[in-house]
Amino acid sequence: MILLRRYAVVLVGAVAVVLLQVVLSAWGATYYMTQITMSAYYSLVVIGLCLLMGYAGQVSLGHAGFFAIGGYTSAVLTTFNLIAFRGVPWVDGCRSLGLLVARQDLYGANLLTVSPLLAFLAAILLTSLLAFLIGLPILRLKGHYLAMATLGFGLIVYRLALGTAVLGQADGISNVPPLRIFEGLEVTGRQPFRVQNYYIAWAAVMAAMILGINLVHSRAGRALRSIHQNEEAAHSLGVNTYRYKLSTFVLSAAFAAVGGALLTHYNGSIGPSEITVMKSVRYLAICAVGGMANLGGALLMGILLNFLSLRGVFGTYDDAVFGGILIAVMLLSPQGLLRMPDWREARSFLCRRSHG
Amino acid sequence: MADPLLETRGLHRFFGGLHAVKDVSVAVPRGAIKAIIGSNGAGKTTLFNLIAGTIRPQGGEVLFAGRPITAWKPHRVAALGIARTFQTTKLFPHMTVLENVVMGRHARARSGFLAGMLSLPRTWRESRLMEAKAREILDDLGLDDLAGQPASDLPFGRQRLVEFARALAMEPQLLLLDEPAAGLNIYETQELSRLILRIRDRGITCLIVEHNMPLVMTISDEVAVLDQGQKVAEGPPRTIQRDPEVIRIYLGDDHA
Amino acid sequence: MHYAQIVQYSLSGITVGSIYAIVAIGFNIIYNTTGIINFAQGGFVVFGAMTAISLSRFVPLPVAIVLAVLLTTCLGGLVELVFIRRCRDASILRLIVITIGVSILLQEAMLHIWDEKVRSLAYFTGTAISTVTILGAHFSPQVLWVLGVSAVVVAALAVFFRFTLTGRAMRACADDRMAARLCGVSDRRMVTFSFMLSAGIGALAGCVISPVTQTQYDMGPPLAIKGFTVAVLGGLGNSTAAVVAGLLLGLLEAFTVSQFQVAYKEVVSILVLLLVLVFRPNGLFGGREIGALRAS
Amino acid sequence: MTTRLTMVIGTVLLCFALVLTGCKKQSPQPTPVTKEPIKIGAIFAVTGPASFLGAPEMKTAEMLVQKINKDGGVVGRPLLLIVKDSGAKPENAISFARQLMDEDKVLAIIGPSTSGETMAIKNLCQEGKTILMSCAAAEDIVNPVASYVFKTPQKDSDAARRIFEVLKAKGLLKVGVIVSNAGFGMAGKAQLEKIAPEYGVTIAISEAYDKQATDLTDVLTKLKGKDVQAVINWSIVPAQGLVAKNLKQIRLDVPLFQSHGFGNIKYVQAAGEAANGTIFPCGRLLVADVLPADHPQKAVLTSYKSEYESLYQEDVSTFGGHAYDAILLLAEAIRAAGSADTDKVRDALEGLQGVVGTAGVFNLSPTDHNGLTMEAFEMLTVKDGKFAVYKD
Repeated sequence: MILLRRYAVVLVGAVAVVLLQVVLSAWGATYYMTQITMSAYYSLVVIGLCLLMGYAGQVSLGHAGFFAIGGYTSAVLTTFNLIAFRGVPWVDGCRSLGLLVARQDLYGANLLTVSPLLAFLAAILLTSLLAFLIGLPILRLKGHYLAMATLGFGLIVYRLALGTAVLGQADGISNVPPLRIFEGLEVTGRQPFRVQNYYIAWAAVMAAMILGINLVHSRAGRALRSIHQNEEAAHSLGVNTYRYKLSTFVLSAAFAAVGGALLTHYNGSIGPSEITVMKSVRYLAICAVGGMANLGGALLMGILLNFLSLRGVFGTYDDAVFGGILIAVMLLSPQGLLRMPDWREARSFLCRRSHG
Repeated sequence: MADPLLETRGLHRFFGGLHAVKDVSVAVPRGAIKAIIGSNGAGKTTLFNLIAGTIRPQGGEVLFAGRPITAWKPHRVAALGIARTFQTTKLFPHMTVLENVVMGRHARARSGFLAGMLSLPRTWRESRLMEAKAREILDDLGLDDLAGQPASDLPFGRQRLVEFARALAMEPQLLLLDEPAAGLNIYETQELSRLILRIRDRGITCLIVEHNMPLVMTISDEVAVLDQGQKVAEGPPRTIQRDPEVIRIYLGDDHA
Repeated sequence: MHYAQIVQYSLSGITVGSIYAIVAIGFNIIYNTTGIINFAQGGFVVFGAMTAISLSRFVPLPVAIVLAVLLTTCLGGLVELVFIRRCRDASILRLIVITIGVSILLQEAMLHIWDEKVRSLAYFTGTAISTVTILGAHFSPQVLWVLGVSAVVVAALAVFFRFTLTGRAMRACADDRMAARLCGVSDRRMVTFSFMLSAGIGALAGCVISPVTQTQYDMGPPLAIKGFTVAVLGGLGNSTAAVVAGLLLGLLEAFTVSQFQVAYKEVVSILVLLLVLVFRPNGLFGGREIGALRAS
Repeated sequence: MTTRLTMVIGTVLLCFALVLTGCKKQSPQPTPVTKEPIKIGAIFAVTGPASFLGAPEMKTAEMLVQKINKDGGVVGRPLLLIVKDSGAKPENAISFARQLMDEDKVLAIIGPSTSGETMAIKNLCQEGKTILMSCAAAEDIVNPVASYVFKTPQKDSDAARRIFEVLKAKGLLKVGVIVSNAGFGMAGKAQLEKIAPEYGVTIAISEAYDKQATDLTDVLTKLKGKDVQAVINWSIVPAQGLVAKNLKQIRLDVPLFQSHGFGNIKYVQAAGEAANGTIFPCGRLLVADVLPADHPQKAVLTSYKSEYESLYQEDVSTFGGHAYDAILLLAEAIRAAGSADTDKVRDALEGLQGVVGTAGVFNLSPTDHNGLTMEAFEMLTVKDGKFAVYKD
């Protein structure tokens, strides 16, 4: 029973996902899945952020940065052409090991690049490593200072992406190949793979959800909540507050990286617009609208709001509507649109003054 | 007194210009109840924070069972078996009483971040054990009926007890009590003194900062007096009560 | 580097720095009385400039600016009454989210009131091509205006907070709301007032910098970020420090440009900020204890 | 528990219902013409950092489509324009492109406004066999040639060549290049650096400033330090006004050359007196009135200019012209193909010759999907706040 209750969100989610697929297919409107899939990848970031902000209580205005690092790493590795290095022993060695793959692009040019799967793993590892290195110093900061530091991190990533030639500067990186998990199952936006990718994306999201839920209900999760509710007390009980914050930070970054890398393969490209402050703000805001310490809410909002703006439902008023929703929720129902049982958590987060 | 459990040697701490703790050396014998008294701003709580590692001393050292723990981070100090309560109770307001006490078991449990995420079987076993132990302690303090309640809903006296329970859950060797009687009525205070004695009898050493003289004098085996950050007297309650210096501090010069 | 060039870089650094500084001042006023970082500050700046530009078609420049400042002041008050007042004693995070929401709304509103096109206010003295020359280096007279206005604003604020009753009351709220309330200070009114004040100053800033920077509906957030950076760099809540930090950052960026690709200008400046945060968590001029209290 | 479940399910379903209806409402109603309309998608950066491109493009596109429909549409069928605002975000452009291709089944997509977005959806359209008429300038949009991808703005390389010609004539052989770090600027930078040697021009320094820059004295100081004989600024962003001003303010008294991205009188106004003397290559739209009456483009340009300005009460800009040309070419191709069959239209596009647009005279071919030559450019300059043809 407890288990059922604990994983209810996931179960309901899974059911809803399948239902939706059936309905859409029956309706012949499978094209909606394109945007749902994209939103799913974005909500991976939100889930991670939800753990970081809602449970560990640490603000981050820089998560688009991690999303982008994941995406860009995967993109660079899978598009950087090593064909010139053919014959160089280590290159051929890697190739024979299957670390490098050769392919042809649409215009018949021959490419020799890192295999997408490897690139994907590299992306996650690199992002986690960077998150660790960044978090090491800045997680000692609190409140606005932490917000500024994370914001700054995001800005730096943005500037580097805009300034560095290998990262495509303003145009970003396109022609990113699909990510083949195994024969017949690949992350790509091509139409025939639509339903398949819909499920791949959701599999990733659900996995993240389950990991998150487990964490929240584990000893570590309790420790996180305690840090959030009274750091000094938690510390005095032997909770290594700093270490827990750091772990959560890295975890959420890793989630973001997964989302970023997968979406990049799905879209076949990534650009600097993924790293703008506005993106980070969006993630944070969606998390707040979902009710902070509420994975289910975060997920639902992540899917919904991203889906709406990806559909361009609000046309030129997209940002305006977004801002409106944001403020409305914050003012009228601070604990998020859907009140989950742990709404006390949410309220505690939103209504307690963090000062003093 | 042979090998004190806790000992501070010449601790110093300034805040801006203010010399909050000045060259304070106190020793807490094993299994004893030691009280630290002194007027407001005498530096009692600062001393506590220096011991617990919440703030770093600018001079002097802290020894626990003969081993230097000066300026250790609180969680390491806690891991050694030093538990503390706070002047203003610091429960986790949005956790149940049980959860609060379970938090007390944190330092005694292992399973880490990844294990938790993957929710490995051993984490389950462990959390069951943590919970059992917590319930045990709640029963012992007669709080079992509150287990399910959110801590923030409890009356003040109860909250303090829960904080005690949480501290005891750590199975500490040394218990630091910061003004445990503050804000308690006379009955609660008596209950408290009985509780502290019981804890002591279980072999848990207690270091208490307290204003409430009667309480201190009845329960403590040794008393140290701080004034303006300095130790001015130390000894058994009887002698302290007669110490002119102490009387001057408490009642003013004309009584000396 | 030729010395005239060094001077030239310094001047351009000062130009940019003074812009950062005057924006940062707005942050500090609100932060002082409420502990809120108002991310909509940039919006106020742009709104002020836009209004002034539109008005300056009908009335002489000074009048237009005064009107713009007044209008924006009202806007600031309105924002506080409608959005902030409802969530007093909310967590930092919620406040961040709300002010960000406000800034988004402001920006979109401006996009639809005015349009996406770039405008700019007439130079206060001289024209786009008139320059002042110092030590063989040249810069626009408008820079002097920006510096002058920042200086005057800082001075005025210092006087205001130290010697006027309202100012004292606001400081009281900053230190301890409860106590202030007990002393009969209506902290609500103080908060509203601080928003109006910073909005007004923001508008003034917008007008003064408009000839230099030009004004477009979406330049609010970048300005706000820079302002925030500078405010943090100087130590939140300290306007004088903000001005100094602003100029420092400006100079830093200018000389970064002299050595590195312009593209990485901000990378360097932000890196420096992060380092400062790590080693002096309360900013260059923030006292440790106070900072610690504020931050936690 | 159960209540929670039902609630969540409820919310999800409700939201999606809302969305679906929302989307249905979204797609504009077809104009009441008996014949079923030809759907044309458009992705413009109407808001966001490139709004100064997208906004006029959208306005122009809507205006032109209305006009065409009023005149009875193309091959007897009205055009139906479905506009999406990408906010200059490639990821949105991708999403919209898929939408337009998969559900709206459009014949062609006009836009996107920026090269980054275009490159992001180039392959998409190629694979999805949907014609893409990009309004972005970057050369690599049509090189390598993707059979379904076209672009209407003039070639960067031609603009560069025009500038270098003048430089060479004036004997200014040591130049400093600054560009905005937006797609347009970076593409231009590449071209300038590539072509400069052909004209014996040395680029002493080339820098990219932020597209939202608010002051450029620092980078210009850097140029001054290299004592360049001329400054080339290549960008479409408002900062171009700043370049002109700051140049004068730090007394870097060398001629300023701008790119064809300067084609918006607003920038001149923003720069005030400082703009005077700026030299830049541009389509003839901005000098339509002063063109000789017998000039082939005269008619098109004046009509577009007057219609746009009377309809929207704002100055026409060359960017809107790119959208105008895109739709014009498409309409011509459909007429030529005599049907709205994608492949027929595509082939017709490649066959179009001598189509007079706002950017110039288009001569498309299977190898040239842009179809403009250096002739498309006129060297313009700014005389007391107005555009004028440059003569030396």
